[in-house]
Amino acid sequence: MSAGEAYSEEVRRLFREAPAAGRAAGAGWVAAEATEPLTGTRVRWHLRSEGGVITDARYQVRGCPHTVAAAALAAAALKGLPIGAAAIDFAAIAQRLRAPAAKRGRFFVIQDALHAALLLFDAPSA
Amino acid sequence: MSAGEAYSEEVRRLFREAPAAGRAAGAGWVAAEATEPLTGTRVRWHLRSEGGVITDARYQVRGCPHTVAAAALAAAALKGLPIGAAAIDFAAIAQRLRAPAAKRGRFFVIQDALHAALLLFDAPSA
Amino acid sequence: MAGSGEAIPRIYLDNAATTPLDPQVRAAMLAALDACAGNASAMHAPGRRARERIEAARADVAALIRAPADSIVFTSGATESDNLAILGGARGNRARGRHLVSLRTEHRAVLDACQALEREGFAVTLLVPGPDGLLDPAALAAALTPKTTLVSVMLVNNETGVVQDIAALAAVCRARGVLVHVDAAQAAGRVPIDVGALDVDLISLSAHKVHGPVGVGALYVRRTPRPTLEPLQYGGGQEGGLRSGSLAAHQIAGMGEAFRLATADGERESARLQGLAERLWTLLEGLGGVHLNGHRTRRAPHIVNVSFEGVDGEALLLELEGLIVASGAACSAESGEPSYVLRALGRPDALAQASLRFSLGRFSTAADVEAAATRVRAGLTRLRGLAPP
Amino acid sequence: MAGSGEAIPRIYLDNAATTPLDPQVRAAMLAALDACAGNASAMHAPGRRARERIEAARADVAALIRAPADSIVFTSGATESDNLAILGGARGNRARGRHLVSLRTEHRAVLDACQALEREGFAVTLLVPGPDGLLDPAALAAALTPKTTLVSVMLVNNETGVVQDIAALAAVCRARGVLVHVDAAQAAGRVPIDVGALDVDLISLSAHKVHGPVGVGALYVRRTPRPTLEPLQYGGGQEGGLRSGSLAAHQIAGMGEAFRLATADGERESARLQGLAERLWTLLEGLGGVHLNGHRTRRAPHIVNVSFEGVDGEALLLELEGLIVASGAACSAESGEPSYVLRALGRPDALAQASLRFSLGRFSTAADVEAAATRVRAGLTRLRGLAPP
Ligand SMILES: Cc1ncc(COP(=O)(O)O)c(C=O)c1O
Ligand SMILES: Cc1ncc(COP(=O)(O)O)c(C=O)c1O
Repeated sequence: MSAGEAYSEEVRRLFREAPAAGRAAGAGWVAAEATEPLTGTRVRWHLRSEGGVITDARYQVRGCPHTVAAAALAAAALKGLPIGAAAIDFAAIAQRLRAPAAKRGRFFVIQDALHAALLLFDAPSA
Repeated sequence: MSAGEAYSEEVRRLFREAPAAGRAAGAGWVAAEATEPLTGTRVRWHLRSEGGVITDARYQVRGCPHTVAAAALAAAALKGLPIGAAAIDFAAIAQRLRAPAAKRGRFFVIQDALHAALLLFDAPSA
Repeated sequence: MAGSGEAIPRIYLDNAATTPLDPQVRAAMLAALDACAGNASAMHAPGRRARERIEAARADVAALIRAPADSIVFTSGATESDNLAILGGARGNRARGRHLVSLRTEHRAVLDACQALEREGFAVTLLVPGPDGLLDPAALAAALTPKTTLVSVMLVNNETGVVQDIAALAAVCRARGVLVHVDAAQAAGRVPIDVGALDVDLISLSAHKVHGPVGVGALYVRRTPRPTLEPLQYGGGQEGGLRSGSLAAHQIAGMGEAFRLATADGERESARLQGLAERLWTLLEGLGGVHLNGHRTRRAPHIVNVSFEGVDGEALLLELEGLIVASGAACSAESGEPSYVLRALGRPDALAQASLRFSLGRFSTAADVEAAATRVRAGLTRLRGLAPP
Repeated sequence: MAGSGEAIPRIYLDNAATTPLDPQVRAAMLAALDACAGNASAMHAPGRRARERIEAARADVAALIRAPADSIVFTSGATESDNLAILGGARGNRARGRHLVSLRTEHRAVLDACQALEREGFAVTLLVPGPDGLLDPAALAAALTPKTTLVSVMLVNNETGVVQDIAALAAVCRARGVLVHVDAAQAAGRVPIDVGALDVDLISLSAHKVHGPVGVGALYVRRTPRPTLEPLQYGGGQEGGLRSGSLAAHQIAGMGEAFRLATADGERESARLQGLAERLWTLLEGLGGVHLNGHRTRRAPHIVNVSFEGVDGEALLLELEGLIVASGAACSAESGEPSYVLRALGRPDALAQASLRFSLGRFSTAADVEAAATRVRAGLTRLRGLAPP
C-alpha cells in the first residue's frame, strides 16, 4: 500500500484544499468538539443556522487524510439542511472516498462532534 | 578443489608425458599386474633385468593422475636397483606428488604389481 | 593430450550445473537494480516500482509452468525451495503423519532435507528407481502408508536427465491425500511443465539453470487445496508469510526475464538441444565401450551422461581440461563423493566414476558438440592406450 | 501544502529501510556477474574465479566487524541471519534448555522467529527496555534462568537508532554460558563493531543497509567456542554445512564491496552523518511540540526519530509526499501496524503514530536535511492550523 494507492484523487484533493476548514464565531454560530484518544483524532464543528436551517459549516480537524476529506464533504452537505434533519450519510461518504474499514470508525468522531453541535442549536437560549 | 589446485605441476607433467609408459617383452623381461576393482585401478609392470639388476621398467596403468605419476616416478627409480632390493618408497612419492590421503591407497596397486613382477625374476626358470 | 586450461579453448558443456547469464537477463537485472533503489515493502515511489517489477516477474515465472501468478513464492534458489517444500510440508502436516517418500536419485537438497526430518522423528522411505532411472508408480503406491504426508520426486534428474512420469506418480498420491513435491530445477526451460496436467502441490524452480542469476528461485504452491507449509524463516511476512525477508527486485527481475525467455523460446530450443544431444551421443557411441546413463528416450534434451569403459574418471577429466563437463569421479565435487545417482542405477563404482555429464544450454553450438567429441576421442584413445589390455 | 509525488523533488531519508546502491558496489556486482558464469561449487575455471571472489568478499565482510573470515556465513539477508541464529541456536541447543530472552523492540525477524519457537514449545521472555530504549544489564540478568540458552539483542534499533551496550549485556550471558545473538543490520557502517570487544556468538548483517544489494546478508558465527546451530536448509553443505545452496557470487561480491567501502570510510562517514543528524534535530526541535524518540546520546548517527504533537501521523506523511521517510502511522507498513517499538518505549498511541523516522545515508547531504526540515515546518504548520486548538 503506497500513498498513491491508499488515497483516491478526491481524498487527496479534499485533504490538500480542505474547503471550508477553519473556525467561526458570532451570531448564530455554535461550536462543539469530539475526540478519539487512541488515534488522537479530534474534530470541532462550527455551525451557523438561520430559521432552523444550517447556513454555514466549518470544521477543525486533526485526523488522517480520509477524516479530513470526510469532514469537508460533510460540511458541504450540511448547508441548507434543517437542523432537525441534519443527518449525514457517513457510510456513503466512506464508500465515495474508498475509505478502508479501519478508517470508517474515525468518521464517528466527525459525527459525534456534529451531534454535539446540533444539540447546541436546540438549547433553550436558541 | 579444482583441477588446477588438485594436481601439482609435477603430477600434471608426469600424467601428460607418462615417461616410460608402455609394454615390452622379450629376453629378460617379465610382466605382472594388480587390480583394485572398486576404483578400477589397474597397473601392469614390465621389468627387464640383467645380472640381478633392473635395467628397464615400463608400466601400463589405468588410474587417476596421481597413480600415473607415481608409476612414472617408480619406473625411473627402479632402473639400476638390484632385484633383491628393488624397494620403492611410495610414502616419499606420495609426499612428493602431494597426493591426498584417499589417493595413497591406490599406490598399493602399483606396489602389488611390482612385487608380483619381481617374484617372476626369482622364479626357477630365471 | 592433457594441456593447461589456459591454452586450450574452453568448451562449456556444464549447463546442468549452472547456465551462463543471458544478456537480456543481465539487462533486466540492471534495469531493476538501477530503478528499484527502494525496499519493496516500504511506502514510497521506488518501493512501488520494485513491487511492480516483482509482480511482473511472478507472472513470468508462473507462465512457464502454466500456474496462476499468486501461486509463486520467491526464494533464494531451488535448494531453499526444496527445503521449504519438504521441511515445511512435513512439519506443517506433522499431526497427520510422519512418513515421507522420495528417491535415492534426488538432488542433495531433497535428500539432506529428508535426513534432517529423520533426526526430527520422521520416517523416510527412499525408493530405488529402475536401472533406467524411472520410478514405477506401482512401487510408489506400495511405499505409501496411512502416515505418509508428502512425496518428493524430481521431474528431470540433474545427473542423467531422466524424466519421471510425474502425472502418473502424482495420481497415486492424490488418491491417498498425500502432498506431492516436484523438484523441477532441471526441467524448467528444457521440458514442458503444466501444473494442471501434473496435478502436484509444490514445484521447486531455480533461475540459474535457465540462464538467470544464481541466488534466486521459486516455489510453486498450489492454491486449492492449499498445502499447509511451515515457513523456514519468519519476520516481515513477505510472500504470504511463507518466506519473510526483503525481496531482491533485481534478482527476481532476472528470474522473471529468464523464465519469460524460456517460455517464449521453449519448444524450438528444446528441439535444438535434442538435436545437439543426439549428435553428441552418436559421436560418443562410435568410440566404443561407452554406455548412456538413464533411460534412452524418456530424458530431457540437455543432458547426455556417459560412462566410459577402460579409463579412470579423474584421469579422463584432467585429460579433457578445457572441456567443462561434470564427472562422476570423486574429485569432481567439493563433497568428494562419487556419483550416488549412477550407483543407485546399478552402475559399478569403477564405471560410475568413469562417467561424464555433458549438458547443453542456449549458448551451446553444433561446433561445441563436434569439438567436445573430438577431444573425448583423443583423450580416451590416449588413456586406453596407457592402460593394460 | 501536499502535492503529488511526481511534481515535488524527492528527498530520500529512508536509509534505515534500504540504502541506494553505491556505484562501486554496482560495478563489483557486474564484474562478478560477468566473470563468474560458473557455479561456485563446481570444478572448473569460472567456478574457481567465483570462489575466489566469494572468499575475498568474506574477508571484507569480516573486516568490518574485526572477525576472522572463516566466521562469516553468507545468507540471503539479515532476516535469514536472524532466523538462522535464533531458530538454529535454540533448536541446536534444545537439549540444554528451552528458554530464550529478547526485547520487545527487536526487529520483526527476531520477534517472529521467537514466536515460532514458542509454538515449538520454547519459552520466550521479551523484556521491555527503558523509555530511552536501553536495556539494563541487571534486568537481563534477572530474566536468565538455568534453562536459558540464547539471548538476542540488537546493536542499533532500526526505528530509534538507540545503541545497546552489548558488551555489558553479553558479559551477563557469558557468565551463565548463554549464547548471545546480536542483530547488527542497522549498525554496520554506522557504528564501530568489534566482535572481540563485544564478545558475542552470533551477529546478523545485511548488505542493503550499507549501500549493497538487497537479498544477501551474513551471519557471524564465533569460531571458539563454536555455537551449535541447526541449519534452516540443507543440501550441498555449502558454508560449512550451515547454509546449503549455490552461492550467488555477484550478490556476495556486492556485499563484500559495500562492507569494504564502509570499513574504509566508516569513521569519517559516521561523523558526517552525526553532524547532519544533529542539524536535522536542531531544526525540528525548533518547530516546538516535538519529541526525540530514544536515548539522547546513545544512538547511531543515521537515525532521527521524532514524534510531533498536534498532528495525525498519516496526514503528516501525505502532507510530506516526496519526502521519503518512515512513519509510525499504521498506513506506513504493509503490515498495517502502528510502531510497536515506540509503544514499547511508552509513547502514547497518538504520539507514536505521529512520528517520523528520518534516516541518513552516504548520499544524504546538508541540503537534503535543510529541505526536509523546511518541508516538515510547512506541513506541520498547515496541519496544526487545521486542527482544533
Ligand atoms: C535438481 C536440482 N535441484 C536443486 C538444485 C539446487 O538449486 P539452487 O542452486 O538454485 O539452490 C539443483 C542445482 O544444483 C538441481 O539440479
Ligand atoms: C534491525 C534489522 N534486522 C533485520 C532486518 C532484515 O534485513 P533484510 O532486509 O536483509 O532481511 C532489518 C531490515 O529491515 C533490520 O533493520
